Amino acid sequence: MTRIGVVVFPGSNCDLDTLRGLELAGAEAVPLWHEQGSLEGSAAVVLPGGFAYGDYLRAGVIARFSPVMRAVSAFAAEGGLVLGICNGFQVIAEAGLVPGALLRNRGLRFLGRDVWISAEQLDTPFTSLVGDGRPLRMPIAHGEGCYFADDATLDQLERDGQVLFRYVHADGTPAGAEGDPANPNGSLRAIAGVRNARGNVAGLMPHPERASDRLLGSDDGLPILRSLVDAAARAEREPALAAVR
Amino acid sequence: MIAAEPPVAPAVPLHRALGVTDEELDAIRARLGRNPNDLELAMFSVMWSEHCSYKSSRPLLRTLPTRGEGVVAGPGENAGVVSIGDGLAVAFKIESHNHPSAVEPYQGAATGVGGILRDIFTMGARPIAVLDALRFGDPSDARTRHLVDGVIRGVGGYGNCVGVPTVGGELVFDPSYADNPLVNVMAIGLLDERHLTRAAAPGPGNLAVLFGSATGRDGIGGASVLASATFADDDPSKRPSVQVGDPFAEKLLIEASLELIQAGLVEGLQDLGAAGITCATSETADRAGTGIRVDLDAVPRREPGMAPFEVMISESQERMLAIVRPDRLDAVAAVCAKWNLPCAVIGVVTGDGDITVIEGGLDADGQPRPGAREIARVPAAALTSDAIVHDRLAAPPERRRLAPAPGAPLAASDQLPERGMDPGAVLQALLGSANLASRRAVFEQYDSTVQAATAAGPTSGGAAIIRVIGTRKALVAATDGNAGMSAADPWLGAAMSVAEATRNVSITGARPLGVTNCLNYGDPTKPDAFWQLSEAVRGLGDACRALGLPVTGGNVSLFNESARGRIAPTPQIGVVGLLEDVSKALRPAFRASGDAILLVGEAGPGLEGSEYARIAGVAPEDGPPALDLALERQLQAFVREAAERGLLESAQDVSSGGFATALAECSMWAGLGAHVRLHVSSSPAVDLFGESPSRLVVSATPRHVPAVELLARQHGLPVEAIGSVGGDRLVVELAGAGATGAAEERGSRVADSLDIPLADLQRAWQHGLPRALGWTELEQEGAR
Amino acid sequence: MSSFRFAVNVAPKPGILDPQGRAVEGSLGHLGVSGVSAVRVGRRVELTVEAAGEEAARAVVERLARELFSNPLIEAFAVERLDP
Amino acid sequence: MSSFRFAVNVAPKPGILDPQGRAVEGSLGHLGVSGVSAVRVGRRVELTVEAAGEEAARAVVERLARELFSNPLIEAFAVERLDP
Ligand SMILES: Nc1ncnc2c1ncn2[C@@H]1O[C@H](COP(=O)(O)OP(=O)(O)O)[C@@H](O)[C@H]1O
Ligand SMILES: [Mg+2]
Repeated sequence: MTRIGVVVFPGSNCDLDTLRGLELAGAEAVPLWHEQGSLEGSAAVVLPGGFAYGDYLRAGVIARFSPVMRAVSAFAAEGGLVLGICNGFQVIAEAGLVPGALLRNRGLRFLGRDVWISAEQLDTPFTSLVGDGRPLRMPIAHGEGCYFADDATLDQLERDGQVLFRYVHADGTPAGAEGDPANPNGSLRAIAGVRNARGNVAGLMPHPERASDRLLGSDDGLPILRSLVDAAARAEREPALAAVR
Repeated sequence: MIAAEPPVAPAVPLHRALGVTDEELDAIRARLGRNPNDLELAMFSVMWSEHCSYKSSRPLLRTLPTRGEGVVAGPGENAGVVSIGDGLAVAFKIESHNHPSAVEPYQGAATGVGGILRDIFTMGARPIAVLDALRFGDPSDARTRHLVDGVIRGVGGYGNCVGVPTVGGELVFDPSYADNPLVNVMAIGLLDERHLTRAAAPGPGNLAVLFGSATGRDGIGGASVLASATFADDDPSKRPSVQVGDPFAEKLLIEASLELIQAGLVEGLQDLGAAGITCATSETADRAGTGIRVDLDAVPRREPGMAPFEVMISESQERMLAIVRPDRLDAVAAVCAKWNLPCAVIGVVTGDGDITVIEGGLDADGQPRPGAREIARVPAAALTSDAIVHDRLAAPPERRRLAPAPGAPLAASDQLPERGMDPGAVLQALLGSANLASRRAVFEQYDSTVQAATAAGPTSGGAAIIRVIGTRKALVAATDGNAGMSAADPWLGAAMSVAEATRNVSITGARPLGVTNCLNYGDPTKPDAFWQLSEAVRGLGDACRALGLPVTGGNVSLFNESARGRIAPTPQIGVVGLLEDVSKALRPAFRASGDAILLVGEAGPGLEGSEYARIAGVAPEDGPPALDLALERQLQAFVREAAERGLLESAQDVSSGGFATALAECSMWAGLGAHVRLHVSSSPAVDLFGESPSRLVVSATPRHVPAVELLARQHGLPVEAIGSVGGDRLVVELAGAGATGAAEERGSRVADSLDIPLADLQRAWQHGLPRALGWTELEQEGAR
Repeated sequence: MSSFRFAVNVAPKPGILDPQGRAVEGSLGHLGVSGVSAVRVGRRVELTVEAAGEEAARAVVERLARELFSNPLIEAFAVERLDP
Repeated sequence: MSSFRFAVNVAPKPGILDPQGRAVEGSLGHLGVSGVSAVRVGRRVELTVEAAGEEAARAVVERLARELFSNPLIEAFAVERLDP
């Protein structure tokens, strides 16, 4: 079975959920303690949600300096697959592994609700199994999820296919900018998830692991986790192809 | 007496300044056989507060039923624990943080969440859910808005960060809470029964280890000042220093505590809450029949220059006391180090039954070092189980009906349906009112889905359903408190609250396991306030006995009064139930067009205490509705059996806002209209909006209707198929003798009915709360 | 009327727990930094006030600092005049 | 070694969304305050550094300000020396 590591920072609170979600997606999921320098042979790494170090100062910033992040950065630099979910996205953004920053929600309140997102790119290690681009329903739960980058960066992200997920309405039409409840945090260009230029590191604010079980309301998140497991398995078999598109 | 005092009051004696009465001082002297010194007096003052000793309520609470199937820990422990099979058990408890929240709403609510979570994981349980029951004054008042905003941010700020989903609660507005909001928080945890841990300090020679945050001057005197003084006095110098919560530290504390317990490294574990080290050491020692010698100098401090009494009673948050065998100390220290939590040996368990406080240090054998001083020695029992008990006087108010009807009438009473107003408009007004409108604007500020086990959270209305990961089971939780009925009749209010909370659990198909409760009442030294409390406890006990449920724990919050008066008596009931198969869970929302709608149970007279009465006013001779506990038991048994047999598509109970509100909620949650014909027995207002209990609105596929009817009759319940799901309107045709007058008075010649587009109701319901609170940015969102 | 720019510095009162400051101190080891202590994390609000004179402007800032920017139970503030 | 106390002021860069600043401006009406503009809400971190001299201490603070206290993408910082 393909081994996927889930980083546990002090204050991570979706680590167990993410481990379980990855197991449902067919992986052998192992926790990676923040003090450790090794990824224990993981074929991909997930940074889960939560409030690493209380999210004090700025979400994700203190966690970025954890020893495990040196290993994660090195892994990413070699083309290793890395996915940041919610707080994990904030951590990799702070660490500069993906472009942009996550600001406080425009409404200045924490928001926990179901949203709709759609995958913009369907041939990536994070989306290959999500199907036809129909809207996916899953929860968000964050206070700092407003995606920000300057205009030039945003244009470049769009051009190069680095916008991975966007908030949409239930019928799939794109969410507007500020003020449209379908774009819950006021993210620029309704961006819910991005990837780096090389395509092996991605982050998103919604929680696919919380939408991995019909009995919890939605299993739309499972294909995202399955895509990652599938890509990790391929990367394991063909290291040379590691994670490129 | 007071007039005889000289104009310039002499210095108040220390004991009175600390809130200890002369009678209590005598009782302290009797237990010590001497005068207490100042430190000892401070320790008594915090431990003999109502909050820690239940000195007024203990005789009442003793009357409650506490035994029941599967109960493994009951009242007296940090939380009740009930077995759920498969070697698992659930721990749950509700507690108040009213007075701290009135002083500083954000931190008061945040530390309230932190405190109740510690009660849960102290038992060895992982916290899996929080519910918050909140009560405030008039939502249009600026001070209320400040409190609401702060409390909700505080609950979310703490719960979201520690990663425990807030899955439900209550939010009620009533002018009686203006100066004295209520913040009651319930927490639920799941444990392996083998890990059940007691808050006891057995084994002389074992070490008392304090871990978590350092001790500062937080909430000094909080236990006595905050929990036993009224708020009339706004002198800032009397304000205790505010306790600040650190949810990140709490998260580490949860993980470290559970790791210690799972590794079998601790003999006992106790959280530090009110009265700090004094409480934790005396309670653990008293439970084990031991004593603890406290090494004051060993307590890690946040600030220099703290006096011994400050260290002993500080309420600094996020601390735990573990009782540890000396040979396991290194292993305990290693776990604390892993979670980056300071830990220190602050004492040793002794066989003498006393809490002694030593200044100058203990040696390796736990004996005072040469030159060390004993600065306090108090029997642990005198601080806890042998604390003073007061026999308070209970007397009903002279005229019962004088109990304040909560809320001022908002509409003239000639707008009642029976006087000719359109019942649809009344329903729309009710659904848009602050107490009945959608709570979305509140619960969306909470993370209700973390831990990925929330099968039904606040979005779908009704009780919360939480999966037990790794099994087919789910836990179902609800909290309800009926202050309106309590104001009219405190026995009834408490019994109705138990009926409603258990009913909310039963209508999912779950079997209620036990009851926890938080009793929010006034000053127990006033006979009418104490009467309200004692009637409430009687109602709580009667209802639990009738429904066959144990009370597994709870909390009492007294002195909820201000210069402007006393709060409406508020019995907040928390219930946890077990659903054997989560896929069979019933929800309140209708499921499909064409399904039949059935009404189970019958409306009885009495509008007092209802939301309808709040907006329309009621005739002074009207009373509250009656509660038949035997019928309630049958009703709940019926719905559980119907759910188990798969006969129902949805189930909702009739509570706040009456039948019409229940029906509208089933429709609004589903986005499906309904058309029913309601037999009106006395008046349209009673049948549509009255809150007489023990009624259900259920839906079933047409082929199951006969079976549902048969089952209801077998349980001795009135049942009637009243219509069907579908369309985009809510239509209630009023039939029978009671209905005619209304139509005639309105000058209508057709049969009278409530008839309104569902979209109109939805709009009123979605906008109501943000509008009432002036949350304009969220009001727009309500338009979704 | 003239314009005046101010800053209001808000910090946790001495003795009040500062979880953020503590978390920062706890993380310095990972950054390889030592010798740093007494970290307090607060807020800073900068604003421009139109008023007849500096005194009047400062009075507005003081009021906002007290009522809006700080929580007097747990925070202390200081007003600072900035160059325009 | 001596002790030096510093403050680091962090503010959103001009042009960056500052919903907090906007919320403050929006609430001024309720308070009956007018003439206030250009509100920016930022952070302020105060800390004590042990070092051989002020230059060395300041270097530590600058590094923390750059790497920890601020995010260069969205924030600017200024270091201020405080009296001990
Ligand atoms: N303060 C609150 N926090 C979280 N959830 C809440 C709060 N108040 C109400 N809710 C949730 O909103 C839903 C509707 O509330 P309510 O009408 O009181 O439910 P019910 O009548 O079914 O008990 C419920 O699921 C309830 O748990
Ligand atoms: Mg209710």
